[in-house]
Amino acid sequence: MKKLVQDFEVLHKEELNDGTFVIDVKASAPLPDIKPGQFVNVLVENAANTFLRRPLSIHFVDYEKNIIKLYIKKIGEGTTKLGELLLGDKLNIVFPLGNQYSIPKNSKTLLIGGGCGVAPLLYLAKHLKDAGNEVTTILGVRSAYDAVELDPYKQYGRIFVTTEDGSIGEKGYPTQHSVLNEKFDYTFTCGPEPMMKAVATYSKSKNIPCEVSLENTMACGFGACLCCVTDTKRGNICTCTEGPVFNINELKW
Amino acid sequence: MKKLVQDFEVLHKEELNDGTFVIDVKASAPLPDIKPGQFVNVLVENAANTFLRRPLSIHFVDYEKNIIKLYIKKIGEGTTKLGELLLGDKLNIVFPLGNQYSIPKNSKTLLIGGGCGVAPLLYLAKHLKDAGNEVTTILGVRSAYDAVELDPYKQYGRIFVTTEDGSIGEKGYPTQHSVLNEKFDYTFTCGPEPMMKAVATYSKSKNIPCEVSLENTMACGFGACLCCVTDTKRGNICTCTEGPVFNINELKW
Amino acid sequence: MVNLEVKLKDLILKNPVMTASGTFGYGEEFEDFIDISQLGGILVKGTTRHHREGNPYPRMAETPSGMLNAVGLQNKGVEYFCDNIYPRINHYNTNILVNVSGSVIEDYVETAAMINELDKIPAIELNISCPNVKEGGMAFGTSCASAASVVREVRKVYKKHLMVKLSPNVTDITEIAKAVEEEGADSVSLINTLLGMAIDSETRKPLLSTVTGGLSGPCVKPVALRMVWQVFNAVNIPIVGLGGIMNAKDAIEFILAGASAIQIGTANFIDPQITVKVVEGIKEYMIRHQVENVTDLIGAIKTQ
Amino acid sequence: MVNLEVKLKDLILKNPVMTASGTFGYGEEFEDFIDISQLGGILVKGTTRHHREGNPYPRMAETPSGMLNAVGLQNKGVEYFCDNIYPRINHYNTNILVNVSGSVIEDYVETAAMINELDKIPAIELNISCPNVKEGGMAFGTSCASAASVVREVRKVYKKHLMVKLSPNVTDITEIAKAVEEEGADSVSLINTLLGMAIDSETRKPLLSTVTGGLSGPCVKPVALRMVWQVFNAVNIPIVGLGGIMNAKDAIEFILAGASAIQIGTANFIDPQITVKVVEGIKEYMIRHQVENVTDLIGAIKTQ
Ligand SMILES: Cc1cc2nc3c(=O)[nH]c(=O)nc-3n(C[C@H](O)[C@H](O)[C@H](O)COP(=O)(O)OP(=O)(O)OC[C@H]3O[C@@H](n4cnc5c(N)ncnc54)[C@H](O)[C@@H]3O)c2cc1C
Ligand SMILES: Cc1cc2nc3c(=O)[nH]c(=O)nc-3n(C[C@H](O)[C@H](O)[C@H](O)COP(=O)(O)OP(=O)(O)OC[C@H]3O[C@@H](n4cnc5c(N)ncnc54)[C@H](O)[C@@H]3O)c2cc1C
Ligand SMILES: Cc1cc2nc3c(=O)[nH]c(=O)nc-3n(C[C@H](O)[C@H](O)[C@H](O)COP(=O)(O)O)c2cc1C
Ligand SMILES: Cc1cc2nc3c(=O)[nH]c(=O)nc-3n(C[C@H](O)[C@H](O)[C@H](O)COP(=O)(O)O)c2cc1C
Ligand code: FES
Ligand code: FES
Repeated sequence: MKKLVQDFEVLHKEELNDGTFVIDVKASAPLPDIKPGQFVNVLVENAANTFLRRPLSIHFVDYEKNIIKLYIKKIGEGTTKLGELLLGDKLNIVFPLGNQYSIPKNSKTLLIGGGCGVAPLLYLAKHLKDAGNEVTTILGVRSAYDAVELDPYKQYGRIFVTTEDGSIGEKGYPTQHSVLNEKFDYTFTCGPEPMMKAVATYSKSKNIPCEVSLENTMACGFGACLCCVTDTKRGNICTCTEGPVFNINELKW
Repeated sequence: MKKLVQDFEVLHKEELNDGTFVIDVKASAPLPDIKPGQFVNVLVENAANTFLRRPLSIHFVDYEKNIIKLYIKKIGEGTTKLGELLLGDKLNIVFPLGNQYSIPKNSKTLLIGGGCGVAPLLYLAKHLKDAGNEVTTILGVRSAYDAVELDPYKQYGRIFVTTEDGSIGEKGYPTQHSVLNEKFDYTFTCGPEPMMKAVATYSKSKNIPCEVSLENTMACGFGACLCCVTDTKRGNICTCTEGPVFNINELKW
Repeated sequence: MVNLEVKLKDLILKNPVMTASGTFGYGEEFEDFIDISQLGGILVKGTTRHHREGNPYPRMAETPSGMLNAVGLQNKGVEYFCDNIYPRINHYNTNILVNVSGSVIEDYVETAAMINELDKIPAIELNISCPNVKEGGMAFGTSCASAASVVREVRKVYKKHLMVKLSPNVTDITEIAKAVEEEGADSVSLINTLLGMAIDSETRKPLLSTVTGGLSGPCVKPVALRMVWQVFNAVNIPIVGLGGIMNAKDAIEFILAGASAIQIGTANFIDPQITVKVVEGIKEYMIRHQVENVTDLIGAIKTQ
Repeated sequence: MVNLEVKLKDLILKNPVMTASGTFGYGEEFEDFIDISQLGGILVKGTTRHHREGNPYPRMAETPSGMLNAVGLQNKGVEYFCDNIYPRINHYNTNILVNVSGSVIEDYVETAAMINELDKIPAIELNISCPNVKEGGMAFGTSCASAASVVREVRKVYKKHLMVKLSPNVTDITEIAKAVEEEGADSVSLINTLLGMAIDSETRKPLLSTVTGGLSGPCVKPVALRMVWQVFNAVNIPIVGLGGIMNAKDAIEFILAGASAIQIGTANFIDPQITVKVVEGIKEYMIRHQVENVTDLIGAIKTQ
């Protein structure tokens, strides 16, 4: 998979609650094959204090329209400036980066996301369904107000929500959802580390494979700087090339 | 004259030719007394490589509308970003800075400007006329295409143009204009140094007072850094506080 | 209520925020913008034994997240300061410190002795680190022996708080810090500017008349912070930290690294009200983090 | 046609643009983005006698116009390089230089000796300036005696072009440069990273696992440029300049200050195609300024 650096055009932007937004960016050339779990590294222009690119998961890919969707939470200057992009603005992107979630066949798969960790799960859900899997997704948010759009997930399987205040869905964390009582063959997760660790514990207790997507501080995103290491059983390895998706067996969790 | 630091609002922007534009910024509080020849120091936000403020002459002041007009030529990142400001954007400004042109009474005054050196002359023309002087202004531009709006000057006196290619007005530099054959009591100039030096030479030959407005690199704009010195007959003195307007007799020209 | 008071030995600051010499004029330049009595202290311009014209123009170049200057200690000399400037500013209800610079030891000593007589000046900052003067200046700050000797001689005539400003242009700043502590410095301030250079590729000329000059602003912050932390682990006298502080967050970082007080320099040019904003910001941080005394933050970085 | 060829003594570069060690992997990471044969040379990752795991995460912090890193020379050791990596990359039609690092002199010597046997490696860059290793590393580059001794020993076993990479964390870089020239270095490259530090004021923790790390990026450019100019005026061997080069204009500035060639580091992370863009930009500059040979620009700054 050849990595590219390209200018994309901002085609659509949708503000969600809680400072998150979804942005559609259009490539000028046909998109290469992009795998679920991969990410892009975007250049934030016009930002006095954002020197390095910002890594963002690929939320969805529309090959027909040549569009990549990004799901972004504003947390600092870089993501805030991205939120200020106007339709028609250009965005320089290095992509596709990283490895991918594995895609089993004809299995019962469980996807658990929290915060902006929901980003890669939509595209993953599509690939899982395409490979004949049954897809169950649980997204954890703080309250109804923060709820993300659930419709897109519905076409690939079942979707559940947990809220910390119980305002919609089940009250609690996604790892406490009652659907976890069912039997699954695989779990896939992305979100805050404590949540992912809870998913890992759950999966270990059920003895099913679990893949997590790690976030850490990256300077390049394509294996050149060695800044993004994760301490694995094989030693320090790069999250940007050998991750961001790891089977929990590889990690020292 | 108390110096202030304030947020202004961009109220109007007009693109002229040759990469110059005039921008109207509105103060939130009534403007203090501003003298012709004074300048502002503006903060350029969202610019990765513009660390310091940018000094700009005060082009005009409308006390009724609480507006300062700036006349800006895009030459680097800072001025280009200013050109990208949208109506309603805020602009943080330190003002009013510097000394001022002297205002004689009931005299024949000649104003010569070139490039973005025309900026302070409009407001000067108004003050000169208000004090009963006869005002003659010559603006030098490269060609008709670059010509600035002349109408505003007309209300304060005579206005002439020179173009380097002769496409409008007289062909040549403003210091070669035929109106210089008339007799004047005072000259005031702002623009490229070679032009100001030519005006100085002309004024000396006619034995009339001449005031020039100097540009140089400034870090603060209000006398704190001592970076902006001009080598005068009195030694190194700050252009931002004891200038930008100097009588040529003070300079080592 | 949070308590912002800090002590540099005998010198009491109502809060840890001071201004950096050469960036705050004599305070007067900022009277329109802020109430100077709200600051912990101000450092006035580098003062020398005799009048200095400074370096020729151009003296300044903008650089990525910073600037170079080559002012070269332009000032009217210590006598002019004592006779003309001091009477004008000694009413400020804050600590006024004079930054004393020189090119030979006698200059430092004579200047310090004269300032010692000024009632309302509780301290001097000995600038052994200015990169912008031909002889002396930085040279004193770049070897232990010469740093020690200038401090030793000044200490003999200067009876109040003696702060020594260190140069970052050295292999091991802790050695210099220890040397000046040994000679009786009451505190150290760091960092002065890093020696840098800028070139205009179009004209092929240096952007400063002196070719090289002093680098300041946020670009130097990581180096400054490292040096404060190193010196904090090496000496027992209080440290005043500076270099690239642009906001309260930066100021807190210096305090956590070991600074008892901080100075704000270049940021004054960009926001002439920044000093009082930083005082406010430190207060807010303390309230948010439930820190009662700002002194609890000094050196409180958790490195384990 | 403009001529971009430069010679570092016997080492011929088709143009002055090289990559900085530790920022360009083994070149392979950039094959998708650029044609590596268009570069004057590439510096591969810091290579040591034995496998190194490097420092624990976190190893990186963004700073104003720059970044800190604390990678700590993670690499699989020189034997792995010779056996596994070298065969994979030795087809590149450019100069491949190996950055040799170590903590004791014997490591440097043994590593250099092994690389000496590799046909397609015309030169090594001796890294006596890495701030990210506990023992050795930078220490060698911060005193004339130790810099000289490591160069002397390596010179005995290494027969090709020996470039020595200098540390900026010194009082006088010209002395170190002269010391390594004296011992037979064929060229010097500068600067390595400045030692810096960053703190998260919210957690009160350092942002790097090692507390301090190496600062790079445009923030260091004024310091790097100054050092290149100082060293240019002090030694007779060619200089490779680096530190904060983000575009062709920056590269030209280093060449004007005295660099025969330049290296691009951190900028590769932000634009993986930057190196070939800089080659193009230098060409355009030469055409615009009617400079026939890029060598005419070396040290061509007009300081009078
Ligand atoms: C592989 C990968 C995929 C990602 N996918 C997404 C995504 O799809 N959507 C999304 O919104 N975000 C995603 N992130 C996180 C995103 O990159 C950061 O939020 C962004 O870089 C923050 O930039 P900023 O300038 O807004 O904030 P900054 O000003 O850089 O940071 C603000 C605060 O957040 C902390 N912080 C910043 N980045 C990280 C990080 N990576 N890990 C932990 N703390 C951090 C900083 O220390 C600081 O305290 C991803 C990160 C990685 C590594
Ligand atoms: C008192 C004063 C009043 C001014 N009034 C006006 C005005 O009314 N309208 C206007 O358009 N401009 C005016 N200027 C000039 C204006 O400040 C500069 O054009 C601006 O700072 C350039 O910023 P930039 O970021 O666009 O360019 P930069 O990227 O900073 O510079 C681009 C190029 O221009 C050169 N340059 C920048 N500033 C100066 C300068 N001051 N003198 C000489 N060369 C310079 C740089 O060296 C560089 O080569 C004034 C300057 C001063 C000191
Ligand atoms: C324009 C200018 C003039 C300076 N003059 C002096 C001086 O006279 N004496 C001195 O000790 N330091 C002087 N400095 C250094 C500052 O006091 C301070 O050490 C340095 O700028 C780093 O802090 P900053 O990054 O907050 O500016 C000067 C700095 C600047 C930018
Ligand atoms: C992530 C990273 C890793 C580095 N690793 C090495 C190294 O292994 N050996 C070395 O000599 N320099 C290393 N350096 C220093 C660079 O080669 C270069 O000297 C420095 O970054 C300054 O150049 P720049 O500002 O263009 O990045 C590293 C720098 C970075 C940012
Ligand atoms: S971010 Fe550079 S190697 Fe992973
Ligand atoms: S610009 Fe700072 S004193 Fe004039």
